[in-house]
Amino acid sequence: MSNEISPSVLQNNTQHPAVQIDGVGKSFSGTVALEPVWLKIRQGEFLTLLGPSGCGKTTLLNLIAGFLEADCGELFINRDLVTQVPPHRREIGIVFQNYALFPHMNVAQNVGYGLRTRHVSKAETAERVREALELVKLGDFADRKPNQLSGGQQQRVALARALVIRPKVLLLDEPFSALDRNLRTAMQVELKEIQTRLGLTTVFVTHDQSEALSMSDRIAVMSRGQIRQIGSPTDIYDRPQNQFVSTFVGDANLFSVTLLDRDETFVRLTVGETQLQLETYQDDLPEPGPVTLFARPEQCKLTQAGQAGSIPATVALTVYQGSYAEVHLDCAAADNRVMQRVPASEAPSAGTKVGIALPSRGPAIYKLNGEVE
Amino acid sequence: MSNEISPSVLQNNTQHPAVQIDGVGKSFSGTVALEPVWLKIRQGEFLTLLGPSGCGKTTLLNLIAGFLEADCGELFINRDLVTQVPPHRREIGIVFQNYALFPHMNVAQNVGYGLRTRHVSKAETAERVREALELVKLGDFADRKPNQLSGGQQQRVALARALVIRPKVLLLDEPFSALDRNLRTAMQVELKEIQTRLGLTTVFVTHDQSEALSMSDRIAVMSRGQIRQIGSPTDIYDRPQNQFVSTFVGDANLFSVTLLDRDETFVRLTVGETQLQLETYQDDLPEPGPVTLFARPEQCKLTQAGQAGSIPATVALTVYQGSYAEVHLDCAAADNRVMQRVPASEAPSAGTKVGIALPSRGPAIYKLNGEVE
Amino acid sequence: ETLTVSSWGGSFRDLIDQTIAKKFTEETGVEVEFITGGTIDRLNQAKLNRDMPESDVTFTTSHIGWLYTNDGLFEELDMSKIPNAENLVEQAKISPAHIGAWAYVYTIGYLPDSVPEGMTFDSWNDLWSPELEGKIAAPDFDPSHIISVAAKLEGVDIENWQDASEKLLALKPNFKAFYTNDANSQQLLSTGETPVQIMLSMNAYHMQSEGLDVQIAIPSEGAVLGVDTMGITAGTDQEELAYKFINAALDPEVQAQIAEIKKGSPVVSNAVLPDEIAALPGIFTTPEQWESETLIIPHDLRAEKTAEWRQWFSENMISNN
Amino acid sequence: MKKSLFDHLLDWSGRVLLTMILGFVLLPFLVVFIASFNDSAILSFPPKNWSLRWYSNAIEYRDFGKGLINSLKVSAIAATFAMIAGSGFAYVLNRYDFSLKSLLNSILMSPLIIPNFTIGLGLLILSTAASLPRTIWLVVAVHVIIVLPFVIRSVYVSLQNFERRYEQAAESLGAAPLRVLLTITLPLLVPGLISGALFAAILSFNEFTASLFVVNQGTQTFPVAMYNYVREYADPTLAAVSVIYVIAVAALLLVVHKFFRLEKVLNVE
Amino acid sequence: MSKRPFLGWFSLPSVLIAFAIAASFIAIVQYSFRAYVPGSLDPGGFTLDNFTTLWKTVYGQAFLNTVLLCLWTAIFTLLIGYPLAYAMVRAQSVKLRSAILLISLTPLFLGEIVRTYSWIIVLGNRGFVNATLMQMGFIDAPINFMFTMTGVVIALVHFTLPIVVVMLAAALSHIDMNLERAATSLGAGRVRVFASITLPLSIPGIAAATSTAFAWTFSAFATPQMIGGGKVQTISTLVYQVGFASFNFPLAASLSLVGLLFTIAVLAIFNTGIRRLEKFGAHS
Ligand SMILES: Nc1ncnc2c1ncn2[C@@H]1O[C@H](COP(=O)(O)OP(=O)(O)OP(=O)(O)O)[C@@H](O)[C@H]1O
Ligand SMILES: Nc1ncnc2c1ncn2[C@@H]1O[C@H](COP(=O)(O)OP(=O)(O)OP(=O)(O)O)[C@@H](O)[C@H]1O
Ligand SMILES: NCCCCNCCCN
Ligand SMILES: [Mg+2]
Ligand SMILES: [Mg+2]
Repeated sequence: MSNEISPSVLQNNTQHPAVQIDGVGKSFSGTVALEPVWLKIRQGEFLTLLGPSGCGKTTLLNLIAGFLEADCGELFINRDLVTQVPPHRREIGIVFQNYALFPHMNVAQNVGYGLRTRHVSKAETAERVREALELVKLGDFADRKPNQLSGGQQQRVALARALVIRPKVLLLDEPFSALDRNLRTAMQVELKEIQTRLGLTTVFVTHDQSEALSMSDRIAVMSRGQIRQIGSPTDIYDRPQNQFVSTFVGDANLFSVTLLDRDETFVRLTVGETQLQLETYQDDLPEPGPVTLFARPEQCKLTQAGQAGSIPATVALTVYQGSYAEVHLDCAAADNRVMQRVPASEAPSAGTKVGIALPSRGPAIYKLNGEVE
Repeated sequence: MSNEISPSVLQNNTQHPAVQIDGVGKSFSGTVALEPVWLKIRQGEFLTLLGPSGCGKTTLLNLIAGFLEADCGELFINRDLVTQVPPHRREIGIVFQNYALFPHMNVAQNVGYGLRTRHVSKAETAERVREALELVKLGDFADRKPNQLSGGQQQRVALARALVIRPKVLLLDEPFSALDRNLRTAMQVELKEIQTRLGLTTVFVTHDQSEALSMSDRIAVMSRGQIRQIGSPTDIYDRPQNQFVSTFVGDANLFSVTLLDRDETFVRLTVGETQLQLETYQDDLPEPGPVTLFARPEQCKLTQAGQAGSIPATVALTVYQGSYAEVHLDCAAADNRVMQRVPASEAPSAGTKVGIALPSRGPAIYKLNGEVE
Repeated sequence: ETLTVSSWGGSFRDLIDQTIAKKFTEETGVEVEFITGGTIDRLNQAKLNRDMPESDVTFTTSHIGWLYTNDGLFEELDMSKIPNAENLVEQAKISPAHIGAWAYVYTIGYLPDSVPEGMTFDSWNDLWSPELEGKIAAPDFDPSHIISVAAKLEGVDIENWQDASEKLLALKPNFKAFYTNDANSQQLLSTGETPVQIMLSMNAYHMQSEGLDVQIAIPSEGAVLGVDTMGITAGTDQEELAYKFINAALDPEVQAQIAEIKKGSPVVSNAVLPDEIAALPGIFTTPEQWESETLIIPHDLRAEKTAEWRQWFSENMISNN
Repeated sequence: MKKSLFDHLLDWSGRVLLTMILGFVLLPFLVVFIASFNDSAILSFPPKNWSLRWYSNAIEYRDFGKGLINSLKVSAIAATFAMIAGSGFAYVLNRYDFSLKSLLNSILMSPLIIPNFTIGLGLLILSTAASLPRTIWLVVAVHVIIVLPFVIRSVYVSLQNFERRYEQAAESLGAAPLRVLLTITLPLLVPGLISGALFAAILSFNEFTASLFVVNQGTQTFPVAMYNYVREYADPTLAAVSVIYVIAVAALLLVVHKFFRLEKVLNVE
Repeated sequence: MSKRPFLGWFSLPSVLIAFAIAASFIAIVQYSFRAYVPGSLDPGGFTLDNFTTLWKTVYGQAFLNTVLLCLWTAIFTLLIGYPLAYAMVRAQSVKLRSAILLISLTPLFLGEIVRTYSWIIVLGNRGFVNATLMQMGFIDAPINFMFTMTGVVIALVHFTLPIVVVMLAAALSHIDMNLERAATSLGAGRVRVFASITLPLSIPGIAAATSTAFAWTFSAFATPQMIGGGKVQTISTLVYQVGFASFNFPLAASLSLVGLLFTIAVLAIFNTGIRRLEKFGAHS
């Protein structure tokens, strides 16, 4: 099967987006589930919708699939306007959370379902089902019923069922949320490998930031029905454009600082008594005055107390985490406790006075309690 | 309240264990949920039962609480044989997952429930409830119903309810598993602080290894109804006594090596072509011959290919995780893929040939496919 | 203190309540209570409760009254305690233990606009007309009317009714339904379900009063006379009151009221009726009328044969349609 | 979503079908509504004259009044008994294993498949054989037997969904079993118990077939009184009764729907 | 410690009730083997006469009628109830769903008499349907519904509909919507989704609803009595008639007993049949 799909996908891998969403929005009886959204998904891209519960991820996915009718806007799949096309003619493949395998059909019947609806001949159906099951390494399970499969096997059947119809777009709604950590990791790797191999345009929904970071070509971080930032995983993690993204994705240390001024490459600011000069990637900065500075734990460093350029802090407690220890610090200049990771053996004990060194480049500066400018 | 409890607990902090479990086991209609277990829990100790789903954690907790009747063995709480004592006379405090606050009572009534059952006078009940709520910083919430509280507040009410009766032992069954990541971390810290302050003997059930490592005095790692290892978090993490513990707690890289010989401090072995000499903490080692060597990712190091003493490996894929990247390596000498963490910016691309340096001390050596000797 | 009367439910109970019981209560100050049910049901119940009778006075149909009497469920009547019985017509003196309360006929009632044009039922034979296929109803609780009619039409003695069974079976196609009680009969008629019925004259009059265009035919062979009777339940401890009740029933004014309200024929000769009521078919005010307009089945024979007729009828006429 | 002609046809035929079915459900009530205002005792459509005489007749007719009172008594008592016996048994069923448990369960549940007339006949025979008088208690006994399975089922479901941890928490706080029962289990089961009792009361109030076998003149229930009325009178009084009945039930359900959401009560969401 | 607190007290009332049920069942079995003594409530000696009597046509006909009634009622109730339940669960508008729910539920709480009486007024020769059709000139003579199987079935369908709808709706509402969506995404149109997913998955609900409909119809008395008017005799009407017109309790008991055994047999056969059917959906 893979032999057949990949080339066609590759041929399509031209200029036009696989999915184009133009101002699509949706309300349910008054409450806005999704504000109008503009988004282009590239051919063969793995795009993740990431956000907290209720932020509109499933709604957006259902709009793409056609299970919901948009209040406004237009939707294109491979240049075709599909806003008015019913779901069963959109040629999308879907894998649901909990997989939604048909419980009354065995594995082969599940996988073959989409081919039977397309009136593919019996022989060809059998052949393609076999190939698809090979692809997900379930060749021997054709006769099992879904309730005779493990979670991971069910997930692969769901994937095979979605892939066998050679969909233009693959949609996945939190497919791993029911799995335990080990299986989850294994499944992530498998899905990513198959997706890459077939060059499948994929929209993936999750609320797990680590899953999003590890699998995606691009991530759309959502909150309250809006896309708050779209970009590659490193964009999102290293250059979050607002406080929401910075704290939702990864750990964030937030310091209260006073912005003095900036030039082409540097900003100058004071943190408590300490004056600092940092390189920044931001084009727009807030007005000089009190602002919030954001830095990842791994961007900062724990230093000796009083070291030049460091911000004074006191160890509140250390938390053993096996491969490392978390050091939680009370720091006059920080809004909340500051967290740093150190090798477990080097963890200072509670009460120790230390310093925190900010990175010379990288951290972001936001308006107080607010968004990046 | 804290003033009253702490001294009594401290007085009790003598030789005899707070809980002593002598060969207690339990089966449900034929299937063994818990093999006979021997365990002593020290006065004031925070002991965690850690293990995968279905391993018998809740069963053991329920046996201590008296909600289940043991098939065999004896149970002592503060030297008293309680095997035949019903739960309501065991003087234990329990905090459940989702807290099990009585939904038809307000916060004060919930907290006061255990005092009313003890026929404590109204005035004293009111006073002790007030103190307990102060302790968990919920003095102003006495009149609220549970459904008017946030998850974190509910958790604190549940804690106050369990503490106000001055239990001999505090039992907690996955109290945080329903919380989101941020709240969970905050609650862990709070619980640990109160437990330490009151010196409460505590048995804590979780399947989250990071939670276990960060909170416990000792951890009992369980699987399939058995305790596989008991020890301090560092014992468990750094000196796992068998392959199950090593892989369940933290990440583990497992190499197939040939054990040559050992002396007082060193073992000598060959990994593929490479010959190595390592310090070991193990007293018992398997017979010389093919064995499994176990090392944590942070004990190993990624080196240039061909560096002396390093094992050759090829990068299979790198997985971006924000604060770091996971490098998955194919390595002829390893049973599975080997994983190493590196700063995200330093992640080598797939296909790169590298070396893996084993630590000079620390790794454990197991029999093939098996347990430590 | 109350007197308990066993009677049919519905409009018959109401009738007794409004006329006889009213008079009785006026005279004695004693209230009347009813227990109600179908004719046969009450007979059975009376048998079962013979040791602890539920009622003091029982109303029932003349021939079923014989069953009560023969079974010792009625007390023999001391006519001297019923002064009003002096004027009782002969046909109402059924047995030493039960006497008539009112009379009526079972005859043909029909809806003129639902039967073939011009059909008038001058003879019972008209019921056999093929044009009436699936249009007729008769009571399922008492087949004696149609059996005696068939016997008469075939010229056989009622004792040998079996000889008329061919004739009876020939009528089978014309039956649509068999009603189970008086209300049922009225419903079947008023809904046009069965536009032709062998029915109780009193019910037909009631339907007329409700505005239904129902005609009551008295065929030349005569209509089947029926007498509803009263008896005193054996073992009652209210015997004196029971006599007073029966006497009240035979009061000429009460009898006139019964005729007026429900078009039951008086059973005493001294009741005075308005002319238009006296003229109605099924109401007899003269001895000649009692003779000429009626087809009389001997009560005791009817009592004896009822069970046999019912069984034959339900097995051969009712079932399997 | 733009739909194909086929989809439109499907939608429209669905709508027509639904309307027809709802029409079928409602038809008798609409018709009975019209008929109840017909001045004549003779049925005719459309009625020629209108009046309320059947309503006043319905209200004045003694047997209805007595029947109503009997039914209210019987259903209140039967629901209470069934509630006590049923919730006790549901508890035992849910919590314990004991010998004869499944036999007991089968017997108590059997009225779900035993026809009501058989139950009525059985108790009639039994009471006659035992020379018990046909009092209202016999009617109550029949009703308890008939509604008990429904109560057991509904309480059992509540118990299955019941969070055992509330009880365990109470126990751990020192509450003895009886105290746990009174302060935790019962209060938390109250909604389930109330809806179970309500359902039992409604079922009992409407029970007809089995009652017919065991009532007498004095103990006849409302449905039996209605049945007897139809057997004894050919007028539309019962139409008036039906209209009042339908309106009362619909109003009751609407209120229940407002407060409890029927979808939830019936487990159809 | 008492390991099973309350066991005794809590089961005592139901044990007593179970005894009553068992006793009345035994009474029925016992009576059905006893002779009828006319005019006495006490039965005579042991005999098999009652069962031989049951071979008579009247009774055979009643059995046949009952079976046919149950069958037709179940079929039509399903055909009507399924779309209704479907609409109740799946209708887009909350208001419509509530309306459907209330409309289909109200009859459940109206009892047999009110509903049967209403149908008499609808179906009679001068009833609503015939009057309307005749006034509109569609028919010359009234259509016979009363005293026919058709009439009884119509009323019985109406009688069993609510409980069937509630049971079907419960089954339908528990089908995961994502299954239907998955089928849609795989290219199945609405009819196919219904036939290959929704319908097969609701078969357990259909089975439960059908057996309940069967039990209700079997038990129905007022409807066949009032609408069948003696022309459509069923086991229930016969039991009443035999029991109360001739007070022949032994015969009534044997009728009841055979009826009950019959119900159990039919439900058993039906349930095995359904289990077969459940496997069937997979191939569509
Ligand atoms: N059918 C509906 N009717 C009313 N509100 C809805 C409906 N579906 C979704 N919503 C609301 O729209 C918002 C977005 O819902 P959506 O399911 O898209 O969230 P989500 O991001 O997928 O969340 P989760 O991670 O919990 O699945 C939520 O507030 C939700 O309550
Ligand atoms: N009441 C019971 N009847 C039968 N088996 C049971 C019962 N309770 C537990 N078990 C079985 O005993 C084993 C241990 O169960 P237990 O609840 O102690 O696991 P656990 O470690 O708490 O798991 P989890 O993390 O999922 O809560 C499981 O296999 C479980 O299926
Ligand atoms: N089985 C019911 C009989 C009802 C007959 N009523 C007749 C009244 C005659 N006066
Ligand atoms: Mg979602
Ligand atoms: Mg557990």
